[in-house]
Amino acid sequence: MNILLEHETPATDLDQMEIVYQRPDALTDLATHYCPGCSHGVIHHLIAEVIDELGIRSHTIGVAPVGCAVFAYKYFNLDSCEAAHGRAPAMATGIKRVLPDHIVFTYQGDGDLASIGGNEILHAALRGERITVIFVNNAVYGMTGGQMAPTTLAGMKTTSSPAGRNPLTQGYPLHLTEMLATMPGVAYAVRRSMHSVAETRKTKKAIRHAFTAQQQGLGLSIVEILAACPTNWHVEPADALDYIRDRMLPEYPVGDFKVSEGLGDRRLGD
Amino acid sequence: MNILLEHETPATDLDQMEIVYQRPDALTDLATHYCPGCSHGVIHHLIAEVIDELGIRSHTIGVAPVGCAVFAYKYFNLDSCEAAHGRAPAMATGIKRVLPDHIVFTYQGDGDLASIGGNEILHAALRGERITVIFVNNAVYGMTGGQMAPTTLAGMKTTSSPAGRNPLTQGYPLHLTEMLATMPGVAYAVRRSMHSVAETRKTKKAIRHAFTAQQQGLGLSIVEILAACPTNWHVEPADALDYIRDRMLPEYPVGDFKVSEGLGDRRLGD
Amino acid sequence: METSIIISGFGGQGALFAGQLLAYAAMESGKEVTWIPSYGPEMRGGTAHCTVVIGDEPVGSPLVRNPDCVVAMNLPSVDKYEPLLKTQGRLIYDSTLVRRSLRRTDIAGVAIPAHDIATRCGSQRLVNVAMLGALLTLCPLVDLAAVEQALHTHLPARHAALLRPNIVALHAGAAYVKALAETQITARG
Amino acid sequence: METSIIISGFGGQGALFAGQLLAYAAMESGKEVTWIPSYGPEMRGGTAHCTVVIGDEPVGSPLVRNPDCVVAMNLPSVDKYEPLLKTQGRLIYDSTLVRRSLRRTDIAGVAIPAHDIATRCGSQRLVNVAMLGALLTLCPLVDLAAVEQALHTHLPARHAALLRPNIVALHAGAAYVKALAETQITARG
Amino acid sequence: MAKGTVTIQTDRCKGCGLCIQACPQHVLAFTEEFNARGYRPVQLDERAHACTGCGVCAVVCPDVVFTVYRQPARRAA
Amino acid sequence: MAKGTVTIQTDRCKGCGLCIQACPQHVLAFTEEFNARGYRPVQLDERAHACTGCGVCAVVCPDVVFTVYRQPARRAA
Amino acid sequence: MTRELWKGNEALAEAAIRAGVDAFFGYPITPQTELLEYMARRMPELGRTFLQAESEIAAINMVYGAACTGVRAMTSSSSPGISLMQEGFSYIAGSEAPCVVVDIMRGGPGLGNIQPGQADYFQITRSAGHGDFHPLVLAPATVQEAVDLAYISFDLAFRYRTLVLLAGDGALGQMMEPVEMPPMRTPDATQPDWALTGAKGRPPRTITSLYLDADELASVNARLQEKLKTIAAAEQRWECFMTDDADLLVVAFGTVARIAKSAVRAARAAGVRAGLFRPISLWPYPAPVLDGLVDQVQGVLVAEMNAGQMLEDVRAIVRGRTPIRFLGRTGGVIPMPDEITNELTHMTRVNHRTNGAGMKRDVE
Amino acid sequence: MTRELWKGNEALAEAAIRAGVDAFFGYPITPQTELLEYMARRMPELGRTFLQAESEIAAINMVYGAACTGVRAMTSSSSPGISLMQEGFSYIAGSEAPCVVVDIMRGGPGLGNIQPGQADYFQITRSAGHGDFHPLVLAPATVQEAVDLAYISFDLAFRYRTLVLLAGDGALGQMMEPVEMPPMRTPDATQPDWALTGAKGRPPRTITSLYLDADELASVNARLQEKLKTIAAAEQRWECFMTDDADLLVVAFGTVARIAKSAVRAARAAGVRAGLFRPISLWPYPAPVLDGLVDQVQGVLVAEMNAGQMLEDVRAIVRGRTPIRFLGRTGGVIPMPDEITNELTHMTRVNHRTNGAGMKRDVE
Ligand SMILES: Cc1ncc(C[n+]2csc(CCOP(=O)(O)OP(=O)(O)O)c2C)c(N)n1
Ligand SMILES: Cc1ncc(C[n+]2csc(CCOP(=O)(O)OP(=O)(O)O)c2C)c(N)n1
Ligand code: SF4
Ligand code: SF4
Ligand code: SF4
Ligand code: SF4
Ligand code: SF4
Ligand code: SF4
Ligand SMILES: [Mg+2]
Ligand SMILES: [Mg+2]
Repeated sequence: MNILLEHETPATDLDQMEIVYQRPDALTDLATHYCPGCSHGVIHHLIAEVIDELGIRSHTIGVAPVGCAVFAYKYFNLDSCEAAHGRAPAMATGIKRVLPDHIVFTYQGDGDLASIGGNEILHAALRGERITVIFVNNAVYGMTGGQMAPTTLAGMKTTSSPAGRNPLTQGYPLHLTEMLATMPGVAYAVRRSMHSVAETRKTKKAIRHAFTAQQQGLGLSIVEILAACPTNWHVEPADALDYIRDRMLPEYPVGDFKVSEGLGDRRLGD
Repeated sequence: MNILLEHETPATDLDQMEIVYQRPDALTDLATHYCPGCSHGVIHHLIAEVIDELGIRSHTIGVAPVGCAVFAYKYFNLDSCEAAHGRAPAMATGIKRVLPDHIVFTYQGDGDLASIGGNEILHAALRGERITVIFVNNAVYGMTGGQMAPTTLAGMKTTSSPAGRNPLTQGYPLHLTEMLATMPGVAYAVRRSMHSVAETRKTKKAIRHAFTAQQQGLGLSIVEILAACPTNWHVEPADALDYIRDRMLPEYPVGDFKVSEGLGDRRLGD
Repeated sequence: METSIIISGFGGQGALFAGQLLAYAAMESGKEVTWIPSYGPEMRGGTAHCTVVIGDEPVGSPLVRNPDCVVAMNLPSVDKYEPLLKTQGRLIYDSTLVRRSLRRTDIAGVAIPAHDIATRCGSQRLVNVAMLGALLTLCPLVDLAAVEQALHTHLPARHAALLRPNIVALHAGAAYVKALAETQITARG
Repeated sequence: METSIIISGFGGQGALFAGQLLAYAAMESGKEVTWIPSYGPEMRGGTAHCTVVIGDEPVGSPLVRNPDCVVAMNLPSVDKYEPLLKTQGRLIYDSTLVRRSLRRTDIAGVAIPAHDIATRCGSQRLVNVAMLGALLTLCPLVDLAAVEQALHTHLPARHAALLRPNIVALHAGAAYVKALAETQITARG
Repeated sequence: MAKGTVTIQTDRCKGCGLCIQACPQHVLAFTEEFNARGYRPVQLDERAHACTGCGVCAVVCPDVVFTVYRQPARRAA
Repeated sequence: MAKGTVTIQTDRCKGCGLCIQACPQHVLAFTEEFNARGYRPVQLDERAHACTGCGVCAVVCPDVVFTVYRQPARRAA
Repeated sequence: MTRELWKGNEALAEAAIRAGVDAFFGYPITPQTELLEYMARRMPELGRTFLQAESEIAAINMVYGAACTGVRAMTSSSSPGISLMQEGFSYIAGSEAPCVVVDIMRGGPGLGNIQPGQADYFQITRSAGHGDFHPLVLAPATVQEAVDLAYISFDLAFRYRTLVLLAGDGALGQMMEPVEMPPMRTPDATQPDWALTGAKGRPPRTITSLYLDADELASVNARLQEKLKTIAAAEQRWECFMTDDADLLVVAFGTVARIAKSAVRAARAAGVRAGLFRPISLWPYPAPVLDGLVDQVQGVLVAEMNAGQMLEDVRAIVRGRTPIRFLGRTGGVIPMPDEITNELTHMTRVNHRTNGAGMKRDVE
Repeated sequence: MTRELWKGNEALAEAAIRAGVDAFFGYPITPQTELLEYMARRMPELGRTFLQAESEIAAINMVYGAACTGVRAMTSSSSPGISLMQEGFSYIAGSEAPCVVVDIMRGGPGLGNIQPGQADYFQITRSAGHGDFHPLVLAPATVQEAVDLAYISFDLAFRYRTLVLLAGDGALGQMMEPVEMPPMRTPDATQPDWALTGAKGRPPRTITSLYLDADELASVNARLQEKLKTIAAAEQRWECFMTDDADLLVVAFGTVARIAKSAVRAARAAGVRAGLFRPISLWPYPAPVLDGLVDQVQGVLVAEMNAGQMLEDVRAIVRGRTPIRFLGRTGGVIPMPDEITNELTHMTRVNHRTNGAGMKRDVE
């Protein structure tokens, strides 16, 4: 067995061709620490593409969570910082309030956002902070090794619900995005999924709408994304996508729970 | 001017009469520290009557908040404790989980429950803790002298929103009870008001239902009560009741947001 | 030399404001001064008091255990502070509200019908300033003129109409004590 | 005397379990022992290793800077630990995955075709135990029988079918080293 | 004879007036005197006999100062 | 000539196989070799010419290893 | 300059405003609330940022966020709220965001009460959260000093990229005293070269406290420790009052120190040569000065509104060279000048070590 | 008894279970998580209470609530989570609820990393929140000792109505070592006379930390301080290793102490008469024993996985009588035995005071 060269180059003559997909500017050139098949990498990619497309990289500030995406600040090629566990919306509030013309987004897992950080997102939403929240729901605590999250499915076995989550004692799966959508301060609240190419493309669009909502000063925008954690689900990456489709979607249907009018008029067409 | 005697006794011969209202057993004989006309006193009274009527005093445990009702543990004639600011639902969870056959209730203000304690109530509700939450919404931080609460009305002047609450920067009034009602773990979630005798009587009924829901193990029960804080509203006690009716009710309509079926069948008739 | 004054009454009687007036007047008179309220859980009602310490050097403790002077606007205040006053301390109390006589013989107690004086000046709410006038006549810590000045500067704008009545009450309180002194100041209240 | 062993490989190659087997075997043989994993942010993939320290007295540090023995299941592990090994230390590595030769001359390096041995015993996943067998032949810290016993007791129930193949691989690894020794043990890998 | 009456723990009354406003029979009024806590408490006024013992005052009073009495219902005989 | 093609940064590939499964033309496959991080990376297989440059692989790859090329659209002339 | 009567809490707020604070995030708590309320009024008038946070945890993390952009951000609270900020403090220390926090201490532990206290000494000078760091802690004794220290607090915070904690107590926060306010500063527009302002025309910047590699984190810590050393050397502040010829030394800070001043004067009047050593910076503790004084005196009296926290620092400095006596008051009780004077007189009478009752005690 | 190989975190959990813990509330955090996961499996099997809380704040307040009913309640976390529990600790101290908390420390400040650390020393021994109190802090050095201390932790918590903190580090939590597990205890059914169990046939009980009246809170504090004195007198724990004839003394706790033991052996082998003083109780610190050893030695080496926290305690005890040298490691770096041995050899060579680089330094 041999170590491969850095790049595997195809036979075809590349000079004749146009580049149609390449690493976005808004990503640094670092390899990620994510497990094989982890959705975090894809979601980073989508966000970076949106930032490039909107041309906002140089006045965007990212706030990384505590969770597997803790190093997001290394992977995004823009100014960013690392919040305490669950406090990204508060940190983003602090930033946005003093830099109202900048674009500020948080990137948070379900443990970070929906468990320990429940109050910070609730109140950021209540206040209608003009920030964008990318909420990566993989139904477990990835980083700490697969414990139950508030979004863990009923019956799902995790290292802290070894008999399967019993909603009667451990709670029902939390539909945070729907709840946030009820608040006037929220401009855009949708759920998307990573289980197929088509859905991934829709996720990207939603991310673009979310940033646009912020650009328009409409309020808080949140995109919940059903994401794969093959490692802690103990399945192969490809099967993890099916798991999203077959297990997560029934509990967490994708959908637009709130699309503020200002945004809807101009943007939802595409 | 003279100091009056402790009791003003009427001329009528009391021996001939039946007592129809008297201090409930579940209240101690202490005078409260509340301001004149403060709803906290009335609500204490209602809870105590319900506890007496249900005959649960000797296995009920109360959890007092940080807020004007911080001394609730002195006024209720039952085992009780004093939680850290906002953490009453967590403390009550700890108690109920080890004493599942006891009745556990928290008594919390809007600052305590809806501001600093938002995450604790969210997750207690999610888990469907079999506890009862009495949520006294007076739209301000009473104890600390009238600062803005998450439930403060739009435009309302407080010491920390001296220009009147501006929803665009300080948030829209929070409808927490409605949000909690969306969770399967919540068995009973209603809003009541203290602005009239009739409404006060309905409040008492709701409190009874809430305790009954707990007795039946149906999930978390919460009664939000629109309450007067004449002091920080800077109005006379009687006008404070009108303020509830005219100002608070339009934003916070009374209503049953969730009445679990088990409870509805048996109880809502009365 | 430091002189400490406690002004005490029911919440809403204006004890804290009277203390602030005194503190402003002292500062404008070039003295060192501190003012500190009692602050408790009760928002309205209950007993409220403040402590003012006036001195020539920077004030040490803004709080005192044994005050030099007490202005007591109700009975609980007399009950509380009579035992705490320094020997030879001054206790001014509202004889309209406090009907009992003082117990200590080693203090100078002065009963003034502050309620009546205030009512005569136009409002029950002037009790605090009337008593302040009385205090400053008994213990000339600052000139009444300095208090008048403080009233001019610090009476909240929404109470502008009460400025004159306040000044009248201040002097009425003072006049009452002066008249009393001219007859006799007893060591018993 | 303490002997420290680092077992290192890609995540999923079973380095940690091999270390635990060694620790169990040491304990059952009446030795003092510690086992400690490296734990990092990567859940899968990346390099995982554990350190086992075996001694006659209670073990001091469960972590070591310069180990006595290293079992390297991939190239990055060789890269990382070759420089750190104690002088005269033992480095056992999988020659199937590691094609380069060792650089140090003051250590004893043994290349074993663990991948091939494992495959022959029935599964690629037996590499870890094959290499453990090799290690224990090179440095007889505990009897192979003790490891066998540990496998009996600690192989997770869901892998019961792998018990025999594991034991076979253990001995196959040992046999390879023994055969090598009978010919020659070089000080260079 | 009055249909009902109340006793009032006046030392506890904070003079908020809620009972006065709520009493359907308008039989409650403030005293002229202050109690030890500096409030003017409530008393039955000269129309005390009109009290029905309805208990409304007890329901609205934040300081739980009322005990309410009622004439026992006469058996129809 | 192929309609499109891809370059693959194989040292970054973690062998998750998502691209292989997603590629509509089924032109991707694992190599036999391992990369420095211990994964078997992906390569264009012998049917590489069938690649359309659709970019699906780039969309699904968590490790952003693909650069996708496409034949410029010919002007209808 | 004109003297005005200012309430401690409001004076602190106004001084911070004049020092150029750009953003305030806070949560009400007695006896600090007037500071927040003052900010709620004034900051919007000046076009600056005021936001009432949902909790102290949110407040400190908002401050953290704002500070990352290079603006002057602050919060204020009182003891229980300061406990809740400990994780935030630790992140701020780890990522070297310059922030100012006011702590108007009250009685503890737990909910305790709202009276003055000094029992946060440990949690602000020692740990202030997990990991190795110390905020720069300044403890004013008068409203004027509170103003003066608040006025320089952002300079210190930015000079060292550190957390500056202004530590007062309920008495300082609630009292009014004559103050000369410093002039309004025109905010400095230059942005620090670490601030997150958008990666326009420059490489991106990141602010983090995460260093997974042990050696890397160790070297970050080494740098932080170096910085602390620099601060320790440069930022000691103290006052010596009548110490020149003192036989007995009172050591006290904040409100207790101003009370002790009266006590020292009274003791002098009674023929006892007492002096006062007042640390103004609680961290760094002005140890060398105290160390120098110790050899000269026959005894040290430590007075605090706690059960003996700064006492530990004093003991470590005194190193057994002279007897230490401790006068502690807890629960919001303020020691009175005569109590301190009595202790001093007591100390002149006994030159052997005795044990006082309750929280008066001879320490060594 | 049989020896089994146990991972530190799981051994702590099992020992608590055998000691009769009734309820566990916790939140995952590396390097402590296995403790929580073990509880998640075992507690329900035994019909006891396990609940994953939404945060460390909720966890400690659930523990607080459960403890108020008189049951044995515990939680566990690591440094950032311990910071978040400071307010809860203070309430627990103020209301004297007996609780057990495990802290498996990691590198800080801030998010730091997940490697072993000892930099919570200050925040668990000193403040642990606002107000005057100290938890009883026990620091095991081996998995066996972790088990033994966990086994008695509830006895201590209930005897004194105090918070007991078991302080380990990532190495202790993650390592496996042979252990003899103590037998399962049959839980004691008698309910304490302060527990909230429902006011049936007795006057109601209340548990609070609020005492608005200053004098009342002062007297509560006086009682708490008396209790702390009792604990300080009765609960000091330590180990002396080869100290009898030692010329040089290493002072270290937890993981560093076990490493120091190897170093002491090595130093002895090299002819240096070294010994180890290992505090097991970090609060109360076993000061008298150390005090006694100081006069006998020519120097003290303090070794810690922090920038010098216990060092302050040692300095206060040594009081300048002998030179102190400090070896500190931060960021998750563990000092190796030979580094400690080197320091010891260095100390024998120089009997004057020098300043080492970085975090090696001569303190006095
Ligand atoms: C205060 C605090 N508590 C706990 C942790 C440990 N911790 C790190 S990440 C994490 C959960 C992450 O889960 P999630 O937010 O779902 O992100 P994922 O890893 O699944 O992407 C936890 C509990 C911490 N670092 N800080
Ligand atoms: C951690 C903490 N933060 C803040 C406070 C101060 N505080 C006491 S009560 C209160 C708000 C109370 O408001 P609410 O819950 O609405 O009750 P109300 O007094 O209106 O009944 C606050 C902020 C505290 N005691 N502890
Ligand atoms: S543990 Fe799960 S969420 Fe974390 S990197 Fe691995 S796959 Fe992704
Ligand atoms: S401040 Fe308001 S809530 Fe508090 S006691 Fe007074 S009236 Fe009631
Ligand atoms: S019982 Fe009814 S009628 Fe009688 S005083 Fe009360 S409210 Fe009035
Ligand atoms: S309602 Fe109660 S407190 Fe208010 S005035 Fe009537 S009797 Fe007094
Ligand atoms: S560009 Fe399309 S066809 Fe070509 S490899 Fe990628 S997915 Fe397959
Ligand atoms: S999707 Fe990316 S990482 Fe996964 S196998 Fe394909 S190229 Fe490799
Ligand atoms: Mg997750
Ligand atoms: Mg309120």
